Parts: sequence; structure tokens; C-alpha cells
Amino acid sequence: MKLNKYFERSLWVFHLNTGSCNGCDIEIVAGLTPRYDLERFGIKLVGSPKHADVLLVTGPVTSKMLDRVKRVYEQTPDPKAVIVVGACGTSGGVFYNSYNISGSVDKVIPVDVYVPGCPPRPEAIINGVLQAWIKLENLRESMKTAQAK
Amino acid sequence: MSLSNHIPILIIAIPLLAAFLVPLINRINKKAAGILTALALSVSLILTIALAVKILTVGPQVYVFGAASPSLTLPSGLKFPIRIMLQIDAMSIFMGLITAVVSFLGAIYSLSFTKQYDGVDKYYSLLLLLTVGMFGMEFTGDIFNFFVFLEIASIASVALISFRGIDFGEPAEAGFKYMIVSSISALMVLFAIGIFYGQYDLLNFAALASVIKYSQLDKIALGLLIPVLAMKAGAVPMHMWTPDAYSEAPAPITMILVAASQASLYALFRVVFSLYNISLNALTVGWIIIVFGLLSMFIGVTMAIVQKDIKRLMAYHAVSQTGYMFLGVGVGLAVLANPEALKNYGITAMEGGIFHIMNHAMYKGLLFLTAGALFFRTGTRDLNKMGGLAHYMKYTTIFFIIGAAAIAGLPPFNGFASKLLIYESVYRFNPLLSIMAMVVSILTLASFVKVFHSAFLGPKLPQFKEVKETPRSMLFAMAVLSCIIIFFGLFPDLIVKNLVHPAVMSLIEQLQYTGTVLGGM
Amino acid sequence: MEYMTPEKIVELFKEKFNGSIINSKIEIKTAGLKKNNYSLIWIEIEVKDFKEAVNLLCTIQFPHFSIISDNDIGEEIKLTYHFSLYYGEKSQEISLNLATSLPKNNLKILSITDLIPGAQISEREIKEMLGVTIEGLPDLSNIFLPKDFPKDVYPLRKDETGAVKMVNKEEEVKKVE
Amino acid sequence: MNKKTYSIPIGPVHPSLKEPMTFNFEIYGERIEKVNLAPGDNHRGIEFMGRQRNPIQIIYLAERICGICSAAHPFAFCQAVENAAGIEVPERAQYIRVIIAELERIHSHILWAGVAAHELGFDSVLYLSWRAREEVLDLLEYLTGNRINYGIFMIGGVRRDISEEQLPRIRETLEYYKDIYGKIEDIFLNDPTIAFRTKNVGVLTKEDALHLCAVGPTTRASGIKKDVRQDQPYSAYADLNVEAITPDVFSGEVNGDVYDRIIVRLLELVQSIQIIEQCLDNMPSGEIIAEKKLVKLLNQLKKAKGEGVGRVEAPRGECIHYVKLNESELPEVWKARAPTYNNLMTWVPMLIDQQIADIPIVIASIDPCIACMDRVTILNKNNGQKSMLTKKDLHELSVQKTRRITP
Amino acid sequence: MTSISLFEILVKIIGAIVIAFLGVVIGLFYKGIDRKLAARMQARVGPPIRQPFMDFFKLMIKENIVPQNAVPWIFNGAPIMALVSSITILLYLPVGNISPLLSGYGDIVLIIYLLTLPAIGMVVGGFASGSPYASVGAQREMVMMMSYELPLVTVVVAFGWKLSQVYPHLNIFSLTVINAHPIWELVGPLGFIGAILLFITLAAVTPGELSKVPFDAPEAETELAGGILVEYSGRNLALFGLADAVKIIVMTSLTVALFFPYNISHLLALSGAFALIVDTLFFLVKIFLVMFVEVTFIRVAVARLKIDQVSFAYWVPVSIIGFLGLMLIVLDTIIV
Amino acid sequence: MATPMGFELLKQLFKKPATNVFPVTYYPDSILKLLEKVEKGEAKIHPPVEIPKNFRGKIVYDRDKCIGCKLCIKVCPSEAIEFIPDKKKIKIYLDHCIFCSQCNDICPVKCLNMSEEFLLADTDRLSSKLIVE
Ligand code: SF4
Ligand code: SF4
Ligand code: SF4
Ligand code: SF4
Ligand code: SF4
Ligand code: SF4
Ligand code: SF4
Ligand code: SF4
Repeated sequence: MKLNKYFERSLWVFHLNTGSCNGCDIEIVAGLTPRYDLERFGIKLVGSPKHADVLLVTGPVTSKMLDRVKRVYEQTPDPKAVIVVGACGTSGGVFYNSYNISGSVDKVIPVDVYVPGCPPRPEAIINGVLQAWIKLENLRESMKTAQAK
Repeated sequence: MSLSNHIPILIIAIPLLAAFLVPLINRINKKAAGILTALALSVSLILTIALAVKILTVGPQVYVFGAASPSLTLPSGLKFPIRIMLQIDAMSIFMGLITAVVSFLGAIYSLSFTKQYDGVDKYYSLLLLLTVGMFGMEFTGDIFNFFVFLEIASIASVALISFRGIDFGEPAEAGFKYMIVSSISALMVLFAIGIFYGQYDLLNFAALASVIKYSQLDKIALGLLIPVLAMKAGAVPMHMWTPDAYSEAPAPITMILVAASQASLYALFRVVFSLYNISLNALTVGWIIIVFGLLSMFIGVTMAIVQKDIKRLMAYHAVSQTGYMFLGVGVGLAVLANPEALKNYGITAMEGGIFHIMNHAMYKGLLFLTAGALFFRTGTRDLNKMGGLAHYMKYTTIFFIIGAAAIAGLPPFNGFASKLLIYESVYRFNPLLSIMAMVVSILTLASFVKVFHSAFLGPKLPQFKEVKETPRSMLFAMAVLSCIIIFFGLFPDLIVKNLVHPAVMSLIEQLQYTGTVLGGM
Repeated sequence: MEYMTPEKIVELFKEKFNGSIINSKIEIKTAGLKKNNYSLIWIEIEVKDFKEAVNLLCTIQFPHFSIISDNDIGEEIKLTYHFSLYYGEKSQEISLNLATSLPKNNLKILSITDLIPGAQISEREIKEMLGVTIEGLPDLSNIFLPKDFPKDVYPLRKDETGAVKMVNKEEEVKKVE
Repeated sequence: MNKKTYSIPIGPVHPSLKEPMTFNFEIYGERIEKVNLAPGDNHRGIEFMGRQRNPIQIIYLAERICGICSAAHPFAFCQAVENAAGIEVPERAQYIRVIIAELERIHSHILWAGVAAHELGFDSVLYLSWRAREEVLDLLEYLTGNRINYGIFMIGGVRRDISEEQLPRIRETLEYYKDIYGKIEDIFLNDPTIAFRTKNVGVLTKEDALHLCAVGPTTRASGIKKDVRQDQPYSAYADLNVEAITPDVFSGEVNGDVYDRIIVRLLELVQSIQIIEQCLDNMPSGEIIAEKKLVKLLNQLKKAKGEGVGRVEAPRGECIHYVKLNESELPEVWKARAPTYNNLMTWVPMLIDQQIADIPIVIASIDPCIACMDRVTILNKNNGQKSMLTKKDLHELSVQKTRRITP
Repeated sequence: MTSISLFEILVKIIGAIVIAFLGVVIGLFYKGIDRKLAARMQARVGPPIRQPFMDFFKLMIKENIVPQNAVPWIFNGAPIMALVSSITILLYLPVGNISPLLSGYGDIVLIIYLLTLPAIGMVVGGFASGSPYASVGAQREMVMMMSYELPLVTVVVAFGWKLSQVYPHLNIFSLTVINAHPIWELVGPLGFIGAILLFITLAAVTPGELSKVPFDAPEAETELAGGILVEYSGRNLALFGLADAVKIIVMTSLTVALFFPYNISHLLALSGAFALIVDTLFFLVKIFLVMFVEVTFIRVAVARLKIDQVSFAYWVPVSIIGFLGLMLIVLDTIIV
Repeated sequence: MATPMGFELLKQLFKKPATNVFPVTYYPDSILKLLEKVEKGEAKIHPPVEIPKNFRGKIVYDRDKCIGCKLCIKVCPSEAIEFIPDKKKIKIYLDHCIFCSQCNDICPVKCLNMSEEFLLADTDRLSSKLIVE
């Protein structure tokens, strides 16, 4: 996997709803609109997982979405990050004890950043992105030092 | 008296001889028929090139049968030529080159392609005869001989079109259609010949041209010849035979048929320019030809877009491309009487039209060959049934792309070179004409992208698991055409200056044509 | 339009299906400061006359159909069809809740989609979630069940065929590291 | 060319669907020949979960049936429980409920307008209208403590009062919307490209709307005056004059196309503002909840027995909850039905014979809430014959139907 | 063909590389401006102007996935073809005072043809992807291409015809010549109106040529998930991005060359290198203004049209405007 | 385009954007260095949109006051609260919490409160930041 500093500056996001209540989804969209404007950071919503760098996942994983989540994750080219937005994606939130929910997203695909909240404010989502930046920059630093050795 | 003086007749004689030898040889060795044909045609090709070099450097050449010297045109005492003579100027040799190249490559391609057929000896004989007919039409200086060669070519064509046998309904039907078309045209041509002979007692082109008076009868003759030859050339609205004939004939034959239809086109130009020239009302006839051209362009391409049989589709494109030739030459003719305009753009337009003849023969030949290759491997011509073939037939795909790009007039392929000449001259005659020409080009492009998509792209289909690349001889033929296409596309100036321009001039300058024959009469 | 009072409607039903009306009641609810009232009708009817009752309803006005609610009460499954009548004008609407009970050994009811096409999804839901056979549903293919959903599980049943056994129990609070 | 149709699956993950839902379209060229709906991707089994929780917990579950209408479901649920248990809601609470519900309608309709514009590729409108929407979200956050999923409903009343000092802020926001409304209307109804894409697209006839039991703006745009707030006024609506809005109010005619649905929603925006103003003017003082002590409330519900229906006109149409209490901690039955559930089938007549390019806007035009619609249904495309009713079937059904009702 | 010295060829090659590089850089830069301006009109801060560069560098390190159904060499070749052909057009375009690297007989026709090539690259790439979305997108792109070509050709032919009437002996079908003889100076009042109509036509063709709203049906994000490009990722997507950026420069420069070829250096009485710089800067300003009008503003101010509406728009109203322009110019010439 | 939208957009071009540039306007050169600087007070983070008074943010738990009555657990809709029997105290997992504040309401001794903190994103959902004890 290659990483460069441009990666963080141009995160293209694919939004994946795995059974959420929509609350988080509209807050994500709100994050793109003028008040918050995620595009300032080069973040852009794309329509195909093939174009994505980041998967923004919302919602508990319903049985029917289980395979989809995995497939979309596989279709996303490396390097990639996964950010889970909202309580129900992070842990299930209010959705538990159901026959048709397989639980939090991290049971299905590896997750890099969690954004708790139900729904989190758009700023909290931006903060989630910030956590992802920090993680990526740390990763890059460590890759650099590893290479130096 | 060197052998080189006899080249013209050798070009015709060698294939003719081979045509009779093929059935004999076939008795001895099955493979030999094809090889003999290829050999004979390669000799013809070499001779044609040699002849071309000579004509382009020295000037038009005349060959007279049975005279003391082959170049002796006027037998002692007579003021006009009566002997059978071949009369080859830059235009004829230009066409001759096309014929030679196409038929040679057709023969090579056939080496592998005919494996699926029985009775290859007949196939090759007919192929050779067709070639003979075409050479004859292009080289002859005598209107009756023209008729004879036309018949030879037609009969060979009919047989070849229906070659795939009576048991297939369509080939027979297509052959039958072509036969009707041919016989009607033959009849008309004969009738026109009758008119000329009755009036002037002459059959020689040049001699006729020098005495033609543009009488009422001459007009009738012209009225007979133009539509009939346009029909043989496959122009709208007499194009109905082409889709059937082109799609049912075996692929290499289709390629040669394209050239054969151009031989008729050549004849048309010959009649209009060399026979009538200034004596006719150039503007009117020019416009008639332009309208033929526009109609062919549009109807051809729109019909093509909806086809699902790959060869039919290409056939309609052939109709459409013929339109470009008409357009270019038509504009040239329309301004023939206006030296200023002729110089400014008329000549360029004609160069475009004539150059397009050669280019069309090359890329359309290539396209038909690729279609043949697809048919050879998949057994179908239905585009809806094909798909994903680029996975298996890489080279064929590349050749197809080259052919398609050329026919759509994309740079840097030859189609662009000739279309450019047409656009940039025709618009000065009438801007709408070149707008239409360009739009048709784009439609052509779209149509071929569609074909490309349905035949070559998409997932691998299970029924084509066994499909392999085409055999080598077929690839060779396609490769040669591709090289020619690219070469012409990269160095159009070279070709235009050395081949096309002289051809155009020989059409325009009627006097020179008659002069070579009649010796400054 | 002439509006029937809720009492009249109940009477109409009683007239027509006297024997099979199990019980019926009219509820008056109020709201707001002005205490405007609106009424709900609850009718429970035997299965055999259920379809006819819907038909009768349709002769009053084409009803708005909302949903079928279900209740698994041991030996029977009670289905309540929620309709409303006289919508379109202020405060005139009457909610009509038509209930019927199906014994578990004969879970069958006639489809009403021929009368009210909009009921299709709800009927399918009932079929899926409770295993009730809807007779005459236009598309009887097994459309609602996911491929891998067990055939004998009906999530909204409270008996042994319910979905309790399928619940994903891993998702619990106590997931200390 | 022979007729070669091909099928395009759309969803469950597709940019025009912000929520998972699967459609299968049979396409010929660019035209839609057949529509197969296969929802269920978002099915979480909410009713099942709810039947294992106490009513207070269910409020929050109901709120999360749908994040956009996060007032409508708890509203309907609370009403159902109150009806079942015979709890009287204080008047002040009724007014506060209505104010929140109408604020939600404002936010939801603007949200819809933005999303619809986005589906049309008109992102500027999305941006500008969502900027306007932020104001009402700020207000909701100010009143309830959260932008979405307000958590303000409680059985027997509301959890938070609207205090005196909060009133000016509400009026300010309403003034803001009155100010910009003219602009919004101008942009949506006078823009030629929007009209191009929405007029005569996705037509739902009055017949079809009636027979498919469509609700909300979808049915009103087809000319059916149906609005729970008018038909059976609940809560403070009983004191107000709410009239169902149909497009002829604005344009004088009813076509039932997407454009009409835009008209209806925009006019409802004004209506909501007026309703809130009336509520503010007439708000009575008093308690805001019937039982303040939650523990007591829980005990009361544990003892209650009865069944109740709660109906609420959500932004997308009638939202109905049914609750049956039977002297137990858990409700015996909880049934929730969202508006999209009823509107789902209207897609079929709307989409047949339209073009691929119309799919997103037509789908969006009913403002679907798949999350709520899917709360119980499991629909799947597990075999080839999964089609919903085709237009023909529908037509036949409606013909039969018409014969039956018109003697 | 005149003999060209080795040196000349070398200069051309180096020039081509420089132009390609500059074209790409300026293209990306302008794309950044375009995004920024669009964002500002939408009341947002928007991405920094260098954002397109970062997108590009990021895409270059991403994994390049070739879908199973695709034919790899065609799939990977398509973006290269799109980029190379758009760069080639650049070589034919005059920049301010500087005449193009390649020019000659009929190069404007060549440009029209070359303009179709990036689109063809996209179409082939879309078809090669083997995904239904991409196929629908590719079909739409073809329909678009067929539609906008007629008005585009009309504009170009009108120019050629007018010039050929005024200067029968000039090498008229060449952009350099057109650039040197602004249309406004050649025509009377009727022709002036005609020229304005032609400008409108070209302004309408540009967004189609660039697949921007309202003519972005082939990529329609909400319908086709990115349409033609759904299956592309990594390097290939980056190349398509570059091609797009270069095409913006190409189309705007074309408009400038046809309609606003004026330079300002002689007004300021400048000469030499200084004039060159001033004119080049002025040229950049001109293409910026053209881009703002033809691309940025239109794309934010309207909704996407459906593909049948697009082709109708081009075949009927836009073409009619073009023909009217042509007719007015012809009338203008004939009457005078 | 002379549409209503066209005018609106042109006007907007010359207005200040509506964006609240939290936390910084553009991506900084290095996010780590920026955070360092913020720590040292050399740089400032632009604050989020104003938070209203009764905002429901992260829960604050007054451990000492809690009497271990488990009422909060009873009403918590998302099973976010765990009871620790030996200490008779509770533990709240914020990754489960939906910030409904129901536990606050029911707590008889009011030892639970909602704060204004809401920037809770983390790379680990069980990090100490997300568990309130
Ligand atoms: S976290 Fe809450 S708001 Fe977000 S999707 Fe889940 S339930 Fe909805
Ligand atoms: S692969 Fe399937 S889920 Fe993914 S974008 Fe394409 S259609 Fe949607
Ligand atoms: S139409 Fe609305 S609800 Fe449906 S996916 Fe699009 S944005 Fe979501
Ligand atoms: S329709 Fe959807 S958004 Fe509206 S209240 Fe119901 S669930 Fe919520
Ligand atoms: S589907 Fe409707 S009710 Fe449900 S969350 Fe979405 S908008 Fe709300
Ligand atoms: S705020 Fe709500 S979800 Fe969070 S711990 Fe308290 S009761 Fe549970
Ligand atoms: S309700 Fe309050 S006192 Fe009781 S356990 Fe919860 S926090 Fe402690
Ligand atoms: S039951 Fe006791 S501890 Fe609980 S609220 Fe009532 S008085 Fe307080």
C-alpha cells in the first residue's frame, strides 16, 4: 500500500447506509452543504465505491446488507479508510435483540474511526475526519521511519 | 521494343490465364489453386506498380492489339482508331492499383478463409475472372470492350455472391438480385453504345470524345449511363442490391466487390469527364452527382445505424462512403467551367473524391475482412449474438479499430486525409455541403463505436470459449491493409501529389486524353 | 356528500352481518383546547363475513386503507384492518378498525386487493410475518421471505415459530476488553 | 433491431438512494418497461424489538424508525399509548407537540426540495436550500437539545417546555422563512430547467392514488384532499384551521406529476409557518406532562389495558401506530406504519414508460423514507417472478373496483 | 512536403512536451478556479484552488482495479487516448501572440475530429467496463456526441466560408488564419448578429463537449453512479481527470481563438518578450472569462437535462441558432 | 442563464460564504503539527456553531452521588449502561449511548447530567474517552 500526503487532502467518500434511521445520513449530507462544507478539505461524495477513498458507513448492519458491505469494501481500491458515523453503526445503538440485524459495522469490516452520537452533529463528523487524518499522518510517519531503516 | 511495352496486356492476361489453369491444377493439388491465384495476382500487382511508375513519369500509355507496334494507334490511312486498344492514363492506373492490391490481398486472405468451402477451384477461377473484368474496365479505351469486361466482372460477381451455395437461401437470392441489376445495366450500357455507334460510327472513347456533339441522342445516352453506372457503384437510390450482395458474399469477395463497384464509378467519371467534359452542362450534372452523393451519404449511414448484421451494416456504410466520392467529384464537375473556382477549390474537391476511392477500398476492405474473421471464428454475423471478442482476438480487434477509425475519418488514418480535402474545398462551393459531410462522419463514427461495443467489448461469453485468433494468412492481408491505411494517413501529401493529382488532372484535361490516342488531332 | 354518523355505520354492519359481529364499539376522542371530537369505530367480525364487510365498507365510500395490525393471542391470531372513511373534509373522518380472528389451525383469509389494490404490501407483510395464507393475492410467489430466511420462522408470532431464537445475542453491553 | 431489453438493478447502494432499497428495472433503450421493487435492505425488525421493551424505551426506538421524521413516529406512538391507557395530555403539551411537528415539516420539506434538486443535477439549489434549512435545525436544537432525533416526546406530554425567552427566537426564525419563501418559490416554480424535468414526469392519476391508498403530499398532488390534520384533527390541530393543500390552489390544475408535488410541498411550507404562529399566539399555560414521575408512569402503563391508535400527519403523509397494552411491562402489540409504506406502490404507475433519467426524481418525488417503510417488511427478490403489480394489473384492478363503487 | 530539418523536429518535440505539461497544469489550475467559483456561488468556501492537483496525485497512488468483464488493454488504453488526443488539440491552438506549434491546412477540421476523440475514449472505456451503468452512460455520451457535432460544425464552417469570401487565397481552413482575422471586423451589421448567434451556439456546445451540467447525462451521478466512469479507479481515473481539465482549456481557447482573438500588447505599445508575456496573460484572462460564462456559471445555474432533451436541444434550437448565424453571415456577404 | 437561480448565484458570488470554518479553513500542512501548536496556544481552532444551552452532549456522572438504583438502566433505550454489582455503581458506554438524556430524567438523585461536549470521534470505540464511570 502506498500513501502520500495528498491522500488525506483529497478524501473521496462513498456513503454506505446499512440500515440506519437516516438521521446520520442527512447529517452527512448537511456536512457537505454551505454551513459546514466538507469540500473545503477536498472531501467529495462519489457515486461508485471504485472512486472512493473513504467509506462512510451508517446504521446497524441488517442481514440483507451484510454481503453488500463486504462487497463494497472489497471494491474500494487501496488505500482506503472506513469511518462509522452514529451510534447504531458503532455499536448497534437502539437496535439490538433483533433477528435481522447482525450488529455493529466493525464486525463485518475493519473500522478506522468511530463517530458516536445519534446523530452526531456535522462538526462531530468533521471531527471524525480529523481523527482519520491524524491516524493517516501517524501511519505515514511510521511508514517513513520503517523505510528509513 | 521491350517487354515493358506489353505490361498492360500482361496485367490482364496473366490472371486470365491463371483462371483457366486453376481447375486443372486443382486436380493435382488441392492447395495449389489458392497459391497459383495468389501468385498470379502478385505478378499482376508488381506489373501494375511498374506500369504506374512508368505512366506517372512518362505519361499515358496506349496499347493496341494486333498493330505492328502496340503504341500505334492510328492504322495507316484511317483518321480514327478502330482496333481494340487499352488506353491507360493516370486515372486508369490509379484504379488499377486499387484493383491489384485488393485482389491480391483477397486471394491471400482466401487461402485460409476458403477452408470452410468446397469447390475452391471454382472460387479462385471466378475471383481471377472478376479481377480480369475489373482491370479490363479500367484499362480499356473502347466502349464496347468496356461492356465486355463489365459483363465478365458481373458474371463472376454473381457466381461468387451466391457461391456459398444454393442450400443457403440468402446467398442465392443476393446473387439473383445482383444478376438482375447487372443485366439491366448491361442492357442500358449496350443501348448507349448503340446510340454512339449509330451516330458517330465510333467505339473508341477518345475518338468519341473528340467528335461528340452533345446532341439530343447524346443526352439520352448520358441519361442512360449515369444512373446505370451509379447503380453499379451502389449509390442511393439504386443501392438496394449492395447490402445483400456485400453481406452474402464471402468476405474477401466482398472486399473485391467494393473495388468492382468503384470500377463502375470510375467508368461513370470517365464518361462524364473524358467523354462529355465541357460539352455538357457541367453545373447541372455536377449538382445531380452532388445530390446523389448527399443522398447516399445520409441514407447509407442512417440505414447502417439500425443494422444488426455486421456485414450489412458495413455495406450500408459503403453506400454512405460512396456519397463522399460523388460529393467531391460532383463539386469539381460543377465548377469545371469556372477556371477560377476550379483552381481555388474544384481540383481539391476532386482530389478528395478520387483519393477517397482508394482509401475507401482500403479501409472498407479491411473492415469486411475483419467481419469475415469474426464470422470465420464465431459463425455468426449477428451483432447481438457477439460480444467480448476482444478477449480472444486481439489483432483482429486492433485491425477493426484501425478500419473503423479510418472510415469515420479520424486522424491520423487515411479516411481523414481524403475527407479533409473534401470538407475544406466543398464548403466554398456551398457551406451546407460540408456541414452535412462532417455530420455524416460523426454518425459513421457512432455507428462503428456501437459495433465495436457489441462485437468486441463486454464479458467473455461462454459460447465463444473456443474462439481463437484468426489464421495467419488472414491476419497478413489485414495487416497489409492496415499499414497502407496508416501510411496514407500519415503522408497524404505524398499520395495526393504523385497519384491522385495526376489522376484528377487526367480527368479534367480531356484534350490530353484524346490527344494521346489520336496524336494531336 | 351525505355523511353517516358512526352509530349509523355500526347499525348498517349489524343489520347486514348480525350474527357474525362479535362486538362493536364507538369511541369518541377529543383534542385541543376546543375539545373538538372525532370518533373511532371498532368492529370485530367473524372471518367468514370479513370480505363482505370490506365490500360493504366500499359501498359507503372508497375507504382509505392504512395497515393490518396483528396480534398473536395464543390459539388465534387477531388481525385488525385499519380503515378510514370520509376523509377530505374537515373533522369528518371516521376511523374504522375492522378486526377478525383466525384460528391457528386454519390461518386463512381472503385477500382484499381486488377491492383495494393498495392493501397488497400489508397483506404480504402479514403473510410473511405471521404465516397467514392470504387467498387470492395476485402474486402468490414466495416474494417476501429472503432466500436464507428459515421457512418456519414467523417473526411476529409469539409461539415457538417466532423469531426469538434468531436474535443475535452477541450484541450485548458487556463486552469488556 | 430486435427488441432487446436489459435490466438494471438500482440499489441497495446507489447514489440516488440515500437509503438502501433495491429496484430492478427492465429497460428498453432508455425507457422503463417494468419495475420490480425489492425493499427490505433496511429491515431492522423494529416492531419485533419494540415488543420486548417498555414503552419509554420504545419512544426512542420509534424516533429512530426514521431520522427525518423523528417527531412524527414518537408523536403517533405516544398518542397510541395515551389512547390505549386513557391518559389525557395537557393542552400546553399539545401545542408544543404541534410546534415541533410543524418545525419538523419545514425542515423535512426543505430537505426534500434540496434532495430533489440534487437528483435533477441542480446542486446549487441543494446547497442554497440546505443552508436555509440550517436555521430550523438550529431552532430545533435550541428547543430540544438535538438537531435530529429531538427526544422531546414523552407519553402524556413533552419533556421540555418552551419558555418565554425562547419565543422571540422562534418568531425570528419564522420571519426568516417568510422572507426567503418568495425566493424559494421563484427558484423552484419558475426555473425552466426544473420545469423541463418535472412537468408531466411521474404522473400519478387520482384514480391510482386513491386505489393504492397513497398518502401525504403524494396523494394531495394528485388532487385528493387528504390530510390527517384536517380530516381528523388531533392534538392542537383541533383548534386550528388546517386545510389539505392541492396543487390547483397554485396553478389551477391538477396533473399529479412531480411538479405538482413540488407545489404542494412548497405551499405546505407556508402553511406550517402559519400553524406555528397560531400556536404561539394561542398557547395556553399549564403543565407539559400528565405524569412527571417517570417511575410512576411506568407503573401506570404496566397496569393499563386497552388498545389505541395514534395517527399523525408526518411530512410525508399519514403515519399510524397501533398499540395494545395488556397489564404487562411490555406492550402486547406495537404496529407502526410509515407513509412511504403506502406510497411505495405508487412508484409502479409513476415509473412505467419513463426514462432512466427520470428514475431518481420520480423516486424522490414521493420523498420516500425507506428506513421507516422497511421497519418490518421483508421483501426480497428471491426468484424471477418478483414483480409487483404491473400497470396493467393495476389498471384491471382499478377498473373492477370502479365498477364496484359506482353503481 | 518540404524537408524539415532535424533541429526543427527537435524543437517541435520539446515544444509539444512543454505545451502538454503547461496545458495539464493550467487545466488543473483552472479546474480549481472553476470549483472554487462554483462553491462561492453556492455560498460555500469551497476547496482550495490546488485541489485538483491533490486529487490527481492521490489517484495516482490508488490501486487500479480492472473489472473482470473488461478487456484490459482497451480498458486501460481508453484514458490514455482521451488524454493524448486532448493534448494534441492543444498543439493546434494559438495562445495570445504565440502561434500554435502545429498548424496548417485545414487544421480546424482536425480539431473538430480530435475533439471527438476524448469522448470516444470515454465511450470505449465505458463500454469496456462491462457494467450496465457504464454502458448506459456510454450510449448517452454517443448520443450527445452525435447531437452537438452539427452545431459545432456549423460554427466552424461559417467562419471558414466568411473568410474564404474575403480572402479567397488565404489558407482559410486554419485556426491561425481565423485567429488573425477577427470575425467582427469582416462583417456588416447583419453578419454581426450572425456572429453573435454563432457565439451562442458555441457557448451551448461547450458544456456538452465537456459533459458538464446541464449536459452531463453520461455521468449523471444520481442516476448512473458516475456513468461512464463507474468502474474506473486509480491511475485511469486520474488520466480521465486530466483529459477533462485539458479539454476545458481546449474549448475555452477555441472560443477565444474564434471570437476574441484580440491582443492588447499593441494597444499598450509593447513589443518583444514583454508583449508576449502581456498577451499570454491577457489570453489567460480571456479563457478564464469564457470558462466562467460557458462552464462554471451554466453548470451551477441549471438542472441536468435528460438525454432526449439534450439531443433535442442540440438538434433543434441550438442548430437552428447556428444555421441562422450562418445564414445571416451569408446574407451579409451577398447583400454587400 | 437568466433564471431566478442565475441572479441569486451571481449575487452570492460577491457575498461572504455561509460556511463556519470549523476547525480550520483548509487542510493544514500537517495536522499533527497544528494540534501541537493548538496545544501550545500558538494557533487557534475555529469554534463549532454555537451550542444551545440545553444541548445533549456527553454524559457526566457523579459517581459519589449515585445510589445504584438501576432506574437509569431500566429506561435506557440502547443498553448503554452497565451495572457493576460489587461497587453498586454504573458504567456508561458512549458508543452505545444515543444521548436521549432519559437516564438523566429518571435518576432520583440527579447524578447524571448532559454536558456540551460532543466531539467524540475516536479510533477505538472502547477508549477511555468513550466510557463514563
Ligand atoms: S446513530 Fe442514531 S441517528 Fe444515526 S443512524 Fe443510527 S439511529 Fe439514526
Ligand atoms: S456494485 Fe452494486 S451496490 Fe455497488 S454501486 Fe454497483 S450496483 Fe451499487
Ligand atoms: S429520494 Fe430522498 S430518501 Fe430516497 S434516496 Fe434519495 S435522498 Fe434518500
Ligand atoms: S414517514 Fe418516515 S420520516 Fe415520516 S414519520 Fe414516518 S418514519 Fe418518520
Ligand atoms: S424512511 Fe421516511 S420516515 Fe423513515 S427515516 Fe426516512 S424519511 Fe424518515
Ligand atoms: S442518554 Fe439515553 S442512551 Fe444514553 S445512557 Fe442515557 S438513557 Fe441511555
Ligand atoms: S439512576 Fe442515577 S442513581 Fe440510579 S443507578 Fe442510575 S445513575 Fe445511579
Ligand atoms: S420510586 Fe422512589 S426513588 Fe424512584 S422516583 Fe419514586 S421516590 Fe424516587
